[in-house]
Amino acid sequence: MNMFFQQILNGLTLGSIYGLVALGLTLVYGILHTPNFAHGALYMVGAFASYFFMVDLGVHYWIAMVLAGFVVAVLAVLSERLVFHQLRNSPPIHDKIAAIGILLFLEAVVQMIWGSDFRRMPTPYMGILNFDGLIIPEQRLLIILGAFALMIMLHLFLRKTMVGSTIIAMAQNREGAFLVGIDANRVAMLTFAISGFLAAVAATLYAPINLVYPSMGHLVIMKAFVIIILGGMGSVPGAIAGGLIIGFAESFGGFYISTAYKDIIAFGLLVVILSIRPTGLFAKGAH
Amino acid sequence: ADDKISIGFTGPLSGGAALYGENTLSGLKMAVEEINASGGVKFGGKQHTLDLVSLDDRYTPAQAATNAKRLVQESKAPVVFVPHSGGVFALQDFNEKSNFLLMAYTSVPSVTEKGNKLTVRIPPTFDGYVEAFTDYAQTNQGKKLGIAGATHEYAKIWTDMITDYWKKQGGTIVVSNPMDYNKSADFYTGVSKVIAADPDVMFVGGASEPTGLVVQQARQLGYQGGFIVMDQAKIDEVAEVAGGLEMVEGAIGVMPLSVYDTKAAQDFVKRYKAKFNKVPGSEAAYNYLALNAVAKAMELAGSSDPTAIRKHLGEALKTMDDSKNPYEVVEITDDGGFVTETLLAVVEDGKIVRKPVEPKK
Amino acid sequence: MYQLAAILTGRGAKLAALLMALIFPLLASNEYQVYVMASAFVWAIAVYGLNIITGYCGQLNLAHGGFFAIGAYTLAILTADHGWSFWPAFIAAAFSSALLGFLVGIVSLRLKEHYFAIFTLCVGFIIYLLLDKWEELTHGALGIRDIAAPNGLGLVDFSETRPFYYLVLGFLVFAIWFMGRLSSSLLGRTLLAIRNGDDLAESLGINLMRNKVLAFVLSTIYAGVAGALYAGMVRFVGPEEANINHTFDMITYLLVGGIGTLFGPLVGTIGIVWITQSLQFLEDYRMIIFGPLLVLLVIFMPRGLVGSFLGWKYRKDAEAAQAVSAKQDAASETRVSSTQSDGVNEHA
Amino acid sequence: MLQLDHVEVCYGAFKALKDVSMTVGQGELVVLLGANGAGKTTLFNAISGLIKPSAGDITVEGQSLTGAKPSAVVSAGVVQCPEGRKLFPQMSVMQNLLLGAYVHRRDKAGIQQKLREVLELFPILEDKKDQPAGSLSGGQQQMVAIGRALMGRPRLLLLDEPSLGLAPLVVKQVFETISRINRQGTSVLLAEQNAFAALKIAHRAYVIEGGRLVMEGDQAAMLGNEDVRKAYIGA
Amino acid sequence: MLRALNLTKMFGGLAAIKDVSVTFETGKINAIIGPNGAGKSTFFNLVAGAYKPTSGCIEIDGQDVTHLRCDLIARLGVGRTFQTTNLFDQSTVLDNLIVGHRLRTQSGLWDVLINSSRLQREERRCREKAREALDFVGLSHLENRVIADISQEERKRVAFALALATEPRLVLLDEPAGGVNPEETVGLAALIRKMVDHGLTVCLIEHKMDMIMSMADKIMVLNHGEKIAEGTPEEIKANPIVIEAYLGSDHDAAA
Ligand SMILES: Nc1ncnc2c1ncn2[C@@H]1O[C@H](COP(=O)(O)OP(=O)(O)OP(=O)(O)O)[C@@H](O)[C@H]1O
Ligand SMILES: Nc1ncnc2c1ncn2[C@@H]1O[C@H](COP(=O)(O)OP(=O)(O)OP(=O)(O)O)[C@@H](O)[C@H]1O
Ligand SMILES: [Mg+2]
Ligand SMILES: [Mg+2]
Repeated sequence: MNMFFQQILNGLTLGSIYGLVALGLTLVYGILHTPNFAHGALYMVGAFASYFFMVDLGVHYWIAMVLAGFVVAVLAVLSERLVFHQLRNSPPIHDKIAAIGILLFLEAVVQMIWGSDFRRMPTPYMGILNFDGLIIPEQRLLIILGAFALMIMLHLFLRKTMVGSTIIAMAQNREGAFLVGIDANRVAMLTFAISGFLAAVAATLYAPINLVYPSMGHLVIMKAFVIIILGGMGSVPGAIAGGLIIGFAESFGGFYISTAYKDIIAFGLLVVILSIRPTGLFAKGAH
Repeated sequence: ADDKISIGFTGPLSGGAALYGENTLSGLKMAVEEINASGGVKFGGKQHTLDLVSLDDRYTPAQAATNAKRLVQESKAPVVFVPHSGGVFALQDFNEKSNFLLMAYTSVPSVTEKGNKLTVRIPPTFDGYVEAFTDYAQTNQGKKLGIAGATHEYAKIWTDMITDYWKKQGGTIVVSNPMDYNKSADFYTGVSKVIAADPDVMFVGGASEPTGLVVQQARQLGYQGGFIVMDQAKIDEVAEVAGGLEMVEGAIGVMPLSVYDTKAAQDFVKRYKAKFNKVPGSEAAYNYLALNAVAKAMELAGSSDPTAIRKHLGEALKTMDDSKNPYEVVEITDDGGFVTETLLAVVEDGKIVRKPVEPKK
Repeated sequence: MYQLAAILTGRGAKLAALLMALIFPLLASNEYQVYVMASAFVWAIAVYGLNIITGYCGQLNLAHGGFFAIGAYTLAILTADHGWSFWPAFIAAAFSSALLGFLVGIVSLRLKEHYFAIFTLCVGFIIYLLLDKWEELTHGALGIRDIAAPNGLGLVDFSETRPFYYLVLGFLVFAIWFMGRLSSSLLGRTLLAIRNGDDLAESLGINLMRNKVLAFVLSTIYAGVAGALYAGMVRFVGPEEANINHTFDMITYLLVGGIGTLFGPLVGTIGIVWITQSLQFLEDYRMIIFGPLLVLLVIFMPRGLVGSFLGWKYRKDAEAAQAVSAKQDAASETRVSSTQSDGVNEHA
Repeated sequence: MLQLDHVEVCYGAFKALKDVSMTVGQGELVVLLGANGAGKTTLFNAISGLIKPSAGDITVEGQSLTGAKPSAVVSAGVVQCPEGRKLFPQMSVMQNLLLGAYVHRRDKAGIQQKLREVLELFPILEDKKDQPAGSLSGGQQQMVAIGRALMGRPRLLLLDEPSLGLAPLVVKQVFETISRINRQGTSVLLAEQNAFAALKIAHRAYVIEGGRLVMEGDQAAMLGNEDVRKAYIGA
Repeated sequence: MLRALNLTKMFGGLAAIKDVSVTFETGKINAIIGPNGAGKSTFFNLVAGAYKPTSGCIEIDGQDVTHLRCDLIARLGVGRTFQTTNLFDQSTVLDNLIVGHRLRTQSGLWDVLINSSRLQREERRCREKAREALDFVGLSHLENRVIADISQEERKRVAFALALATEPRLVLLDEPAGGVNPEETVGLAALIRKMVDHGLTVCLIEHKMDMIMSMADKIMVLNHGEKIAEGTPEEIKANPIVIEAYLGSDHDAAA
């Protein structure tokens, strides 16, 4: 019985992390119009950055998180300026390849600096809450609360503020955005910064219950792709819902069906859903 | 110049398995530097320095094969070290024809079972551990085993062997739920599934760090029993990740090099730490001793011919300097496997304790 | 320079290239170089397949490496576990990847653009997971060894590197020849029309699904054949063959060479394979160089080596034409030169 | 208001605009006539800052805007309603209109006021205000585009073929609207193929051919000109 | 030739076409006019099979085509152009056109492999057909120009030629004169006339009233998805409902 709630908790944890990563991806998709394959590397760099701040500089967890967020945001903006901005008129496949180039580069740099060891990130929240047999480590609770708070804030930002809707406008028509006086470059940079920041925060939230290593972004980013497809590319609520769907599919599938096949369950789910609904679960009618 | 002998290495130096590849390589590097510092390999009246040539194969067999051809043909390496079974299998396809000694760092038994004359298996096969761990756990902890090991090739063979032997000794497997230790985002689901079956002993193990996470999460979820830790993970490292030795109370595993009481091992650990600033794992130690044995065998054979090296390896292991042999390997089987004494360690009262192993027939 | 370009695109150049390929093993200083070249050829065959579906038909297929692995595994399982000899298993390998390609194609090709790309990304990953987990069939992470080498019918021994090189060369030449045929045929034009736009193509009475599936299946056959040759060359396969990195590699080869061109896949593959080999000495630093290199290439030479070359030649052609008819309106001439040629022009 | 001096624009090696000098006076409605590909859109995009001129100067009310960013141009009161509309297809009609007022985003009351005016002008948009702009028909989208431009409270409005694909009734309305906007004090530069209707509301006109201004004149002169009639009005 | 019966198309809650029944006769110019958003393009999409009707049926020469796929309808002889023309920008005019006749050919993969005589024959025929169509629209001299280099009006003509290369019996033209100046519009009108003289049935959407009124044999007027009038140009011009909904009281705006 408690095992059931345990899986719900677990699904929520995974779903929140996936959702955060997918959110950044979905936002940048709006600007680039292509999935940013380098996003997983930003996530990974985020984890290493907070590790560096916490372990090497002895900074507090929350401050490390924010600092890492800024570092990765800057990195994301750089990648936009130096690479994606240059490629804005190329066919989409070129962006993808360039993103792969960035990914290879970042991984290699991190490996050169920190080596490829598994690292363990500390957290001040080591406690474990026990609600009548339902076990909730504090860090996991923090992940869920933190992720949802961020998601709601982002949603409000995009819907309710003018700056937010410029991001959406840019996504839909670049020149149109120029012509109403939106500084498109600034919006693009802002979007990349947000996406990088989210990736770093997700990584910092998650790293203490996992390990930090150069290839840690691979599977997470694959899942994030699945999520933005499920949720409809460019859709913020879709990314959150998609994150939870995959999180729950994994925890329940892993528990009640097979842990070894849990990844197949996630990816298989996508294949099945797309076979039935070719534009994802939450796609809007218009095109 | 003919007084230089190339030693080849192909292994993962980038990508997900890079850490493993680098650990392996570090043992070889250390051996080469020490040998060269002491005047190189002496035979035929000359001093030959060793030149370690390492190539990245990203863990792929095909790239390993390409690398090996390059090492043998361009660098004229008589010996090639490979730390993964896929690469070993790919190389066994042509190593006899191309005439190089394949130093395989993998305990997959089939590496030496096919009668390849130029293959040496560096680590011992692990059947000794399987038996010793099982016997100890069944006597001291209970008969219900829950499997929560990793899924890579090595772990898979381990899982199969322990499953068989555990049942043969009268135990039951209450749940078998292997997990991908290298890629998994989270072990909570898998671990809770194993705990739900209420085992007395849990079989865990992949690389030390993820193993530590698995152990930690099992304890968080209220698991009280013991662990059988597959030999790839080192109990000391596992404990560090899991949050202290008390978390791994009751864990059964191989003796970590760091608590080895022999002088050779202690010395090795000290030298390694000084050089690489971290504690060596068995990958480093085994490859270190293997390369030293190869160097010794060259001296004994008076040549760097692969067949000759292979022929003198047994003698080399017996006669080589103890300080170069942290694991006290003293024998090589006819089909090319190193033999070591099985050592067993258990965590008792927050300490790693060595336990005697009754030799079996 | 321009004359040189004319020579390079002429029929003579192709014969010369073939001749070079034929005598390469004699020039190579050792077997390793021949081996690398042979493996480059194997990859090139797979990249040609990718060129059909992605370059000509415009659908970015990220499961290509998966189909490659299917070909390799089919051959491996049939020869190593079921005792088939190489050639029947080879045909079965092409067939099984085609069959799977067909099944995946009829589902995935209903999706558009990025949806298709990510769908196939997932298909590729599922293939990887299945190869890794379905132990009864694939031996899981252990992989399959003792795969048969191509059967030389007692005449040649294809487990030797040089004969194998010629065998692969034969397949490669056929693959390119067929590709050239295809792209200049009505069928090729049909695929290009689809790449240009679904709606228009459909209004011209082109059956989208049928043609896309055909292109997809064709591409998977290329992948399957390449995979089978690979298995026959390395004689060991493991689940990592289906790693997404292989697909990325192939896309890189295609892009570097020139997407949608006839010789791009060949130039790109051979070029990068050799560059990767020669960057080996950099070890971990390799990707630090290679990553930015890739980015620079995509930014500054977006149409790849062959594509850029053809574009340049096309401009020169136009200038030459201009010299002949000097009376033309200046504006329209420079216009011609500013337009971009495409793979299509190569065969037009 | 607007002044162009010897402006030149290149696409690669191709000169799309050659030595263009023109003015639009305060409160004037100027029509730019030209066949397809003559360079009308290019000229507009150069003014709006979407492309950089390779030579020449563009000034608005004495302030140089040569090579300025599009956002700076809009802030200076020069707003374009582009050819091809360039709407935000998945955003609602309302959001599209509101974003038109991006540079005035702090002035909430002004925005509401302007919004009422626009909806009055195109009542059908009121019904469709929550629909995604992309699902509207071609003509309706054109209305959104004009509306969005008006939301930017232009002092100089650039209209690139606003009648393209519109029903006659609507075309008439659009031209009336343009004329009204102009009478209320906004200067307008209008590119049109529908020369007759455009000239009827214009003060002056330029004719552009092959990237060069070839003719200039006031309304009467243009309407009376035989070449203009033949080429742009038909019969 | 073309008959629609109680045709309805819903987009969500919106009826883009509502219960429209109409018959277009062979060899005539049939025009569809109506305010923006009336459902004209939607009607074309239904006829061409790009959309499936919510209810009602469509017949071509007595054959029910309501549920046929787009490409099969094209094969039955329905050619079309789009409101916005998209052609293959980077290849030549002729190359763009060759594929137009593809639907009348059979050769497949196998023919490519063995380079069959059928394939060669068919390729020749496609090329001839493309030249023929190009000649028909009067652009033979542009054969080898790249599409990106030709003018808007020439593109419209190439789009016509592409539709013609499919050997249609019925052509659907969606605003063929949109964005084309008056002089060129006259040329396009003549071309449309020429198509009809060659036995084609033309169905035309246009906002340029003088063109419609001088050319059409029959006009259907749509408003809010409904057919509000149908008849000859004279009847339509005089129809008060049409004037109210579409033309405006004095429609001199278009001269
Ligand atoms: N991005 C571009 N690259 C190259 N040439 C271009 C580009 N945009 C426009 N041109 C060319 O510049 C010339 C002027 O084009 P422009 O779009 O300004 O004409 P226009 O008068 O607006 O025509 P229309 O009436 O069709 O809108 C044309 O010959 C066109 O082909
Ligand atoms: N795919 C679609 N999804 C939702 N609504 C649509 C879709 N296509 C068209 N509509 C709606 O159907 C109605 C009819 O559109 P249609 O494009 O047929 O108009 P039209 O008569 O061609 O107009 P125009 O002359 O402006 O091109 C419009 O209100 C439009 O918003
Ligand atoms: Mg224009
Ligand atoms: Mg329409």
